[in-house]
Amino acid sequence: MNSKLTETEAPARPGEPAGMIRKAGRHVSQNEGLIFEKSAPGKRGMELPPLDVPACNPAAALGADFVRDGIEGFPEVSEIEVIRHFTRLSTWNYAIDLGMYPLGSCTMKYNPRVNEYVARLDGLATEHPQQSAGLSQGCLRIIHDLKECLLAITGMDAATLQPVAGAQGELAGLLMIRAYLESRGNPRKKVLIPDSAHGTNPASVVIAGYEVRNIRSNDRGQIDTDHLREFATEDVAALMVTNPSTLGVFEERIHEIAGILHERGALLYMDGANMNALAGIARPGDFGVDVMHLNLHKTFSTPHGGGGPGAGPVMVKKILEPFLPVPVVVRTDDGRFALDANRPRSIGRVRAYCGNFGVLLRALAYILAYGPGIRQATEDAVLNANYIRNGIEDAYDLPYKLPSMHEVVFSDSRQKRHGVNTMDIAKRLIDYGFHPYTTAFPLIVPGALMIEPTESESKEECDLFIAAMRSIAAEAESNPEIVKTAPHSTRVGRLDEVAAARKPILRWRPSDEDRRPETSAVGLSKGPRP
Amino acid sequence: MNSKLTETEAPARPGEPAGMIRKAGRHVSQNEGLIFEKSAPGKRGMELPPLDVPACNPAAALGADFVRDGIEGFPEVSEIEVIRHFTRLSTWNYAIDLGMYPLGSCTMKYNPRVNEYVARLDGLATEHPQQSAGLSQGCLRIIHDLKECLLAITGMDAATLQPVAGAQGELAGLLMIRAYLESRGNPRKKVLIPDSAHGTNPASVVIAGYEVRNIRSNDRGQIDTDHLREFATEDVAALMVTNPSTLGVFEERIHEIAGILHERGALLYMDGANMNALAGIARPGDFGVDVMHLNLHKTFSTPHGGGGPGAGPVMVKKILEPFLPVPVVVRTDDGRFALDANRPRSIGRVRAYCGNFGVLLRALAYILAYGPGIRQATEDAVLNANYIRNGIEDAYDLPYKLPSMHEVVFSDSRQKRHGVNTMDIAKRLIDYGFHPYTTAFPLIVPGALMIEPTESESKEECDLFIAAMRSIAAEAESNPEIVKTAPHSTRVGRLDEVAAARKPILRWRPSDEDRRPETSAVGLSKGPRP
Amino acid sequence: MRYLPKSPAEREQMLQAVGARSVDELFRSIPETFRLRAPLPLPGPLSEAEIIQYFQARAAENSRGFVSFLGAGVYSHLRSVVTDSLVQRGEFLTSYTPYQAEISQGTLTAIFEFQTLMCQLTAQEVANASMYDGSTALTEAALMANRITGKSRVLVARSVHPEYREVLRTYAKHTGIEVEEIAYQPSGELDRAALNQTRLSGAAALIVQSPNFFGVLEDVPALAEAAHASGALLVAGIAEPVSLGIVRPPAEADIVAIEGQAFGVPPSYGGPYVGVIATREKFVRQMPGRLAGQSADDQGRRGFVLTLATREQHIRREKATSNICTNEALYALVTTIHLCLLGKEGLREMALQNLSKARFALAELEKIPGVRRAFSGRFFNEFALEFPRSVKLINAALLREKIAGPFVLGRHYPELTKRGLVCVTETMPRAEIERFANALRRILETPL
Amino acid sequence: MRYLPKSPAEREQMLQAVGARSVDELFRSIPETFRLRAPLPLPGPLSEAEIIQYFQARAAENSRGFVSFLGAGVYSHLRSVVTDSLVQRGEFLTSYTPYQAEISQGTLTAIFEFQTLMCQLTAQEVANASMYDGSTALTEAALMANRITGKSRVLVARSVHPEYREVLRTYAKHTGIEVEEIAYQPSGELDRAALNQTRLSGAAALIVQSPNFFGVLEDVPALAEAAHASGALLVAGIAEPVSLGIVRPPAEADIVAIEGQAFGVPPSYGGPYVGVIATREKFVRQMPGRLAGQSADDQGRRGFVLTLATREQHIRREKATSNICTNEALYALVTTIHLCLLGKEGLREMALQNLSKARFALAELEKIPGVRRAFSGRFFNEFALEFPRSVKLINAALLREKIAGPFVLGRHYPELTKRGLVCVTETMPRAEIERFANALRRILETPL
Ligand SMILES: Cc1ncc(COP(=O)(O)O)c(C=O)c1O
Ligand SMILES: Cc1ncc(COP(=O)(O)O)c(C=O)c1O
Repeated sequence: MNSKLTETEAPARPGEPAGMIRKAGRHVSQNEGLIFEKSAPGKRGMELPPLDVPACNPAAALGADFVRDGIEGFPEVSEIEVIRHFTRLSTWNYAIDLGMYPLGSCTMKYNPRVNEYVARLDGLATEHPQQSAGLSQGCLRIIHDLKECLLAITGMDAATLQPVAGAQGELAGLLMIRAYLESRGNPRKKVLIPDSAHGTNPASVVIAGYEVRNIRSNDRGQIDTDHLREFATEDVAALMVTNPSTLGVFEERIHEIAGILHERGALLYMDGANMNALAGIARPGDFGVDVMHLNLHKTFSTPHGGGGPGAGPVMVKKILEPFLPVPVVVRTDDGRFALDANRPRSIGRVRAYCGNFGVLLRALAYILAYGPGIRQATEDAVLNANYIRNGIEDAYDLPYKLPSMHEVVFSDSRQKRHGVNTMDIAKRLIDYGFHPYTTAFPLIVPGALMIEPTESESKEECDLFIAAMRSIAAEAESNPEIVKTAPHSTRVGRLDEVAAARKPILRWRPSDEDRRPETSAVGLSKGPRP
Repeated sequence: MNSKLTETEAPARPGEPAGMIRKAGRHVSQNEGLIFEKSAPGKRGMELPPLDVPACNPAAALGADFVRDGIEGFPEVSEIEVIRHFTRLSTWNYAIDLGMYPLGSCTMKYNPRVNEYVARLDGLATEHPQQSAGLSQGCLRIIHDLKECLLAITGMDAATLQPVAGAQGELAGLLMIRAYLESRGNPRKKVLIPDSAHGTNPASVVIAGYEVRNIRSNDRGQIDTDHLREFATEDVAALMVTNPSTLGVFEERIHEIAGILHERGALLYMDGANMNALAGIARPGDFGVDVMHLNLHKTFSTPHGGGGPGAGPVMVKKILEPFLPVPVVVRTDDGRFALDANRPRSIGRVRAYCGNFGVLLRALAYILAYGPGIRQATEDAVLNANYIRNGIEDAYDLPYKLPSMHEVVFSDSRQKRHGVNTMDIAKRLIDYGFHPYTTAFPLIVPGALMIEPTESESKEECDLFIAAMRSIAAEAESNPEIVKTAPHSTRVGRLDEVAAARKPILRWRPSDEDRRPETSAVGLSKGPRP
Repeated sequence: MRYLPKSPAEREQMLQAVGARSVDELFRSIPETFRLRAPLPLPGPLSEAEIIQYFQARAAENSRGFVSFLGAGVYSHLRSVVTDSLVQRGEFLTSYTPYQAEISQGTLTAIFEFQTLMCQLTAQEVANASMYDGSTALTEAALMANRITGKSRVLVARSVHPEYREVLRTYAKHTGIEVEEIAYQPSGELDRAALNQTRLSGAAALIVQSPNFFGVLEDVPALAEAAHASGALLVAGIAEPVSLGIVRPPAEADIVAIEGQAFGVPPSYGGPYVGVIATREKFVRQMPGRLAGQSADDQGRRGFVLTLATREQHIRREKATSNICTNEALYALVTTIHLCLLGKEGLREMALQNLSKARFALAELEKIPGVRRAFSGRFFNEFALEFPRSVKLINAALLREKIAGPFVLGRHYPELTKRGLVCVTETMPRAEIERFANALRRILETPL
Repeated sequence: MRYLPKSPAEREQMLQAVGARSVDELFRSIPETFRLRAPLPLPGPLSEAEIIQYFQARAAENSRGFVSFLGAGVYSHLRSVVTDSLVQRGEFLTSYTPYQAEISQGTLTAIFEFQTLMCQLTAQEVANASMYDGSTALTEAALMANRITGKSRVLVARSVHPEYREVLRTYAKHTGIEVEEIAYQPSGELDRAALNQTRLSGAAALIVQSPNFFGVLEDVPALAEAAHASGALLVAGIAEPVSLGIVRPPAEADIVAIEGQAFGVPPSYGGPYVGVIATREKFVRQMPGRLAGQSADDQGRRGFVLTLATREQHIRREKATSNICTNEALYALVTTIHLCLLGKEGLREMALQNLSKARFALAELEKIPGVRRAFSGRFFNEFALEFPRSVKLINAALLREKIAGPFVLGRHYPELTKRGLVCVTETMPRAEIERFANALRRILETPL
């Protein structure tokens, strides 16, 4: 491993040749066991104010056989141990706050700190979803104001902010399409999905009770309209298109596509996960979209938090408004806000309460910060993607050549010749101080490198990324081994995912201690000396 | 460098021999230039609400020659760049939140998070020191409540919470001694200080207008009372004793020492920086101390924040009360609080306003959390120190054998034989995942290793420390080179302090860019390709 | 703009580098007709200070100054500032789903701990990395039961959270799942009589909640036995998991669907919360959602990875066990930190305080003429009361006392307009309970 | 106890390891008679929730709900939440003085940036890593001037912050430094007439503040010339450094002593704040406090270290340039982050807003019969007014309007009982200025 280390270490030194690792070095990092391995009877991390009423006897109150005793193996640790445990763990993560996170399709942009601040205000974080509308005017106003902003940005007519993720937005949107078609006599059977679509699209279609029919893209990565004409039969309910597509290219014939569907009584659903390429520039409502969802945790900067939470508002055209999920926030004549749950044609609820209010609130804070200037963010995002494309185009294969919007998708075909694939290149990027791009998606590009810098990256960071990608391309030829065995700079090397899936260990068990590979302090508690 | 690396890398592996590095590994770490190197005209990190009054012309308002133009070289960066810059920088620091920080005499203990929370409350952080007492009852009550707690812990009669650090407390205390002696006719000339004292003691003595006379400790590290009798002449104003001493041992004859001084009309000043060994166990007021200061940023857990802030309250016996700095917080008959600045015999002010209120507040929060249970913290602190002493006593030379209290001081004499000194051992500890102990202090121990774990360390962390110290002792014999060239796991190696002092570079200048050794992104902005 | 790290000059340089004369050129693939000319009609731009002002104004329009006895699925419990200060570390807050394990070990290790804690709490064998919330977790549990048993009818107790049942119906409707409701009995428990074999046989699952929406504990072992007797699974929903600190875990259930909000997550007007599904090892491959598993690198160092991904949409697409992708990871972390702080003793103590305070409150309220307990079943920290007049009227009067009164059961149970749900957790001071009782007495003494 | 990471069993094991039968044995070196038997009479122990309650109760006893026009050395300016979220990272908050450079590069790099920013702001050549605050920085500047010149008399303007002068006297008293005060003239500036050569000659330094305590700018270049002419140094104090965004820096001063609070540090009832001393390169070895300097490791990698430590107490003991050890590092970091966010344009804009708002306020207030400006000199964001009656009385009346009125100059200047200081920063909304003016008018219209 040292020879490789030398490679990754060396670049931190002065006078290095161009294309070596400039952005990252290595630094001492704390080991840490699992919290359960730090537990000892009697330690406490949180104490409660004394009980100010008579204590009751649980067995008497519930009946002996309804009472449980202490939870075996449950942690017993002190406050400082919890602080250290999670602080140490956190240092093993990469994050937007540390550098570029160019995951294609994920729009990892800066998460403004003020949004975290306002989300925690007393009077917002503290509000109970079951309290009366009269006591919730502030919350309802926030939901209403955000809805107005999103309608302006998308050019649609009505919206629900209840779905808590893009996938749930897809489901809600499809159910509205179904309800609409049903109301016109026939729900139809199929939903068309391009082969470049995200996995949640087909998965949502099934829950909405439709069959998935994949339609292929043409050699330019665009929807093949002839092909579409042929597939868009009478039993097709809708086409789910991602625009810009997951190739990062705009569907130039989107309006014609909408026409084809509408002629046949089908609707056009747009997956708006890539709205970061359009906000302030073009409105889906203008180019024929009937239903779409937004990912507030992408375009509108709410933090991903290691996988969630999100919010997936659905925007619709007038014809679909009657079918919105309940409740709907309405403004009464006296200017006050209310929740309308009495909507007979609604598809029903997709989630309890009003959705991820805390996420909606952050998205509104983000939009208010930009106002109409949100266009500038979009321009910078597209500029960054094109700058990176231009910077590495001669080093990587670009299967689809149409103009890039907010992201660009390369293929590893040139590196494959040296036995280096997209995953290897991605892992090697870690040594260069970057989070990898999205690998192996979209499926229509074999060995895809899907790169989305977002507007949050400076020219400096883009230049470093370009240099890193070029250097790795060079390594793939001169020293493929170092790429194939990357990363070399992390506290653990590539982990065996196959073994993990073959014999899944999905939880800690006391016995695990003994067979823990990495020594942790527990091994020591016996004391340092024999 | 690789052979060393192998040493430091290896231990992260399974099946390692005892005494190898268990606690730390290495992980990728972001490089980062200076903020000035990221500046570009027109970037903004903070925006202001629009001006809601007519804008005035500065030249007209101030006169042209009183106006300055833009500050040359001042940074222009965006919010996300600031977040990343300081987040990256922070990852280069070690901290209590990451692990044991056994700096002797510094009492690096856990800094409770709730203290940070309450210090920021609207109504506390927002209060203006010039507002009337009527509008400051909450703040005054906090100062008063803390004073009462500190008097209970120290067994003294009166106190000032104005000094903002231990050193300032020392000065205030010495000035009160002087004022008291002056009031009795003769301020006297000298202050006695043991050779084991902290550097601030003599430095403060000089500002108080006294001469320093050092008195030596006996071979047990205690004040030599015969020697003291001989030195405590009529022109001696006071003895400044640190108890427990900086050797971590209690001055067993402290009461006799007080007697000797009092007989001669001199006073006993106690440096209370080591109060973490006594809180809840013994009260200086009981064993003859006339004046003492506390370091709230040590014993009472307020965060050191990379060097400050602190607070150094001074506790005195009745006879010294008239001389307290102004203003003094008093409780009026109606139970309300006021500031009394009209005290003719006061030594005056040592700092504007009421001192570091934000630090005082945190210290009170800390004390309230423990209540009388603070004794348990003291017991654990002393237990940890003795446990570590016991764990490495056979590997390092212990010059003074008296029972240890909260800290223990070894010497590097055994390792010196192999050319390894206390600084080398300290640097090597970094590779083992620890912050070094205090080196080369106290001065009476040549090549001192001054170790203070505090009560915040678990048995697990103490065991890892013991194992690390034992392993380094072994390395000092088997492989002294690896110790002398440590640390090997940090992003920069040992820095040349001599060169830094010979030609001091104390600020960034535009021209520096060119001669910056470590490449940073700026080197890249020219673009990645030739 | 402060969020954008580019100077005008840098934009120019970059445009030149890509060979574009103007930024508009970058959007040339969007048909001219669809390109906006006018700026969007959006409020702003606002400085940070103005954003704070806007939200402080909104906060002042809500329930500040009111004391609330609402539970009904969302519970106010003590939270430590430690949790919030840790989850706000950028390394946790601003990272993505840990697909790249080598630089996501922080998140992955925490998820593994979360899964373990959830198993310990529920006495189940495996738990996932989180679902959206309790309502979708319960719904996905039903779909999961359907996949496991191949049967399409599910029985759900009417005492399950009404909004959870609405979500279940929405999802069930077009997946060919038939939802049948089972009545409750006077005790507030599920009506065992209504649960005859004929209804059970052929059912994929019996779905209950405990404590149920009325705050009443269901007899999980007995219900499991009944369900299993006719080949149905028992799905147990838990909306108030603090109860697990003192109440027997649903070990006999086949699938447990949890709403984790009570473990340190603020009410935040309905979300984000954190759902979880826990179940038996043998059902793991039918589970929705992500799973973290233990593995090792080529040098045997322990590490964690996302595993069994072949269940998920990004691999299986229309054949996936669910369409969930983004989940509630950050709140799973909140829950994990909160439970580590609380620990074994702390969780039990908190549960005991809830048990005690709820009983104290019930005793105080039952002293009021005309007020009596509505259901006789066992309860944890929430109970229903029967009032001499409609709860709506009572609440209107309570508002004047700055009290957000009982949850109006009539909203979802037409037959229960005079019944209201009262929740009392450890955060409710005795004095406020007494103030509530006195206010209620006064209100009921004044004739309509 | 939640802060202590030991179980009872672990304590036992450790006691055994050290061969102690009981914990008391560890304290055997403390004479029996001095060992406490009874527990200390302290309040507590309190849980986290109770601690928060205690401090919230205290917060409610202060000035919440009042609008304040107080400056007088402490200034309310906009702060970004970004600053606070960064300084709360444990790596900054819970680290010690960076003596061990290899694992303190974060702190050291930030200090180096702080020193640079302070030099840029003051147009001086070197700045230190921080002093306690403005009052001690100014005092240490005087002691420093004394060391540099070998002269023992310092002249200090009466228009310097009164509490700063008090601190100066306390420190000067026994270090053999004689402090002489120089009067102010009607303009509020230092009285140049009183500053004749005889007084200046033999003086170590002339000490002024600009803007001074009356909010008036001093003519630093002219004063420097006068001081230098008779071999004295000019020490310039700056208590409102936001002025440096628009006002000419004190380039001609030999030592500049700053109070940095205005750069993002909350008022916090008096501290912690952050002082700084900036000066000429040639005086650096006489400077008090820590200094960070650039260096490199054996591979030429840039790094920073604490340097020139031979000035400091831990090396030089009684011969040190000061007794300062712990400083205000965390607030130097706050200031650094705040200034990086504000940046070149932001700082200038903020200064301009202060300039404009103060002038708007003055105009509004001068419209009130009997109210006139007290000093004619140039001012930044603070000015003194002359009232027809004592400021004390006026403030008493303003309190009823929820306004914390002008600072009572009479407190420190017996001759100025009818004068009050008004400060208006960018944080003061126009509406509040107008409310203040109207309230004041009403008050003065009602006869005593
Ligand atoms: C193109 C696209 N569609 C849909 C989704 C699903 O959104 P979510 O993860 O919020 O369910 C994503 C994000 O993962 C996506 O990138
Ligand atoms: C024993 C001792 N005395 C005095 C001091 C000085 O305290 P401060 O640094 O707060 O001025 C210290 C701390 O550095 C110390 O350890």
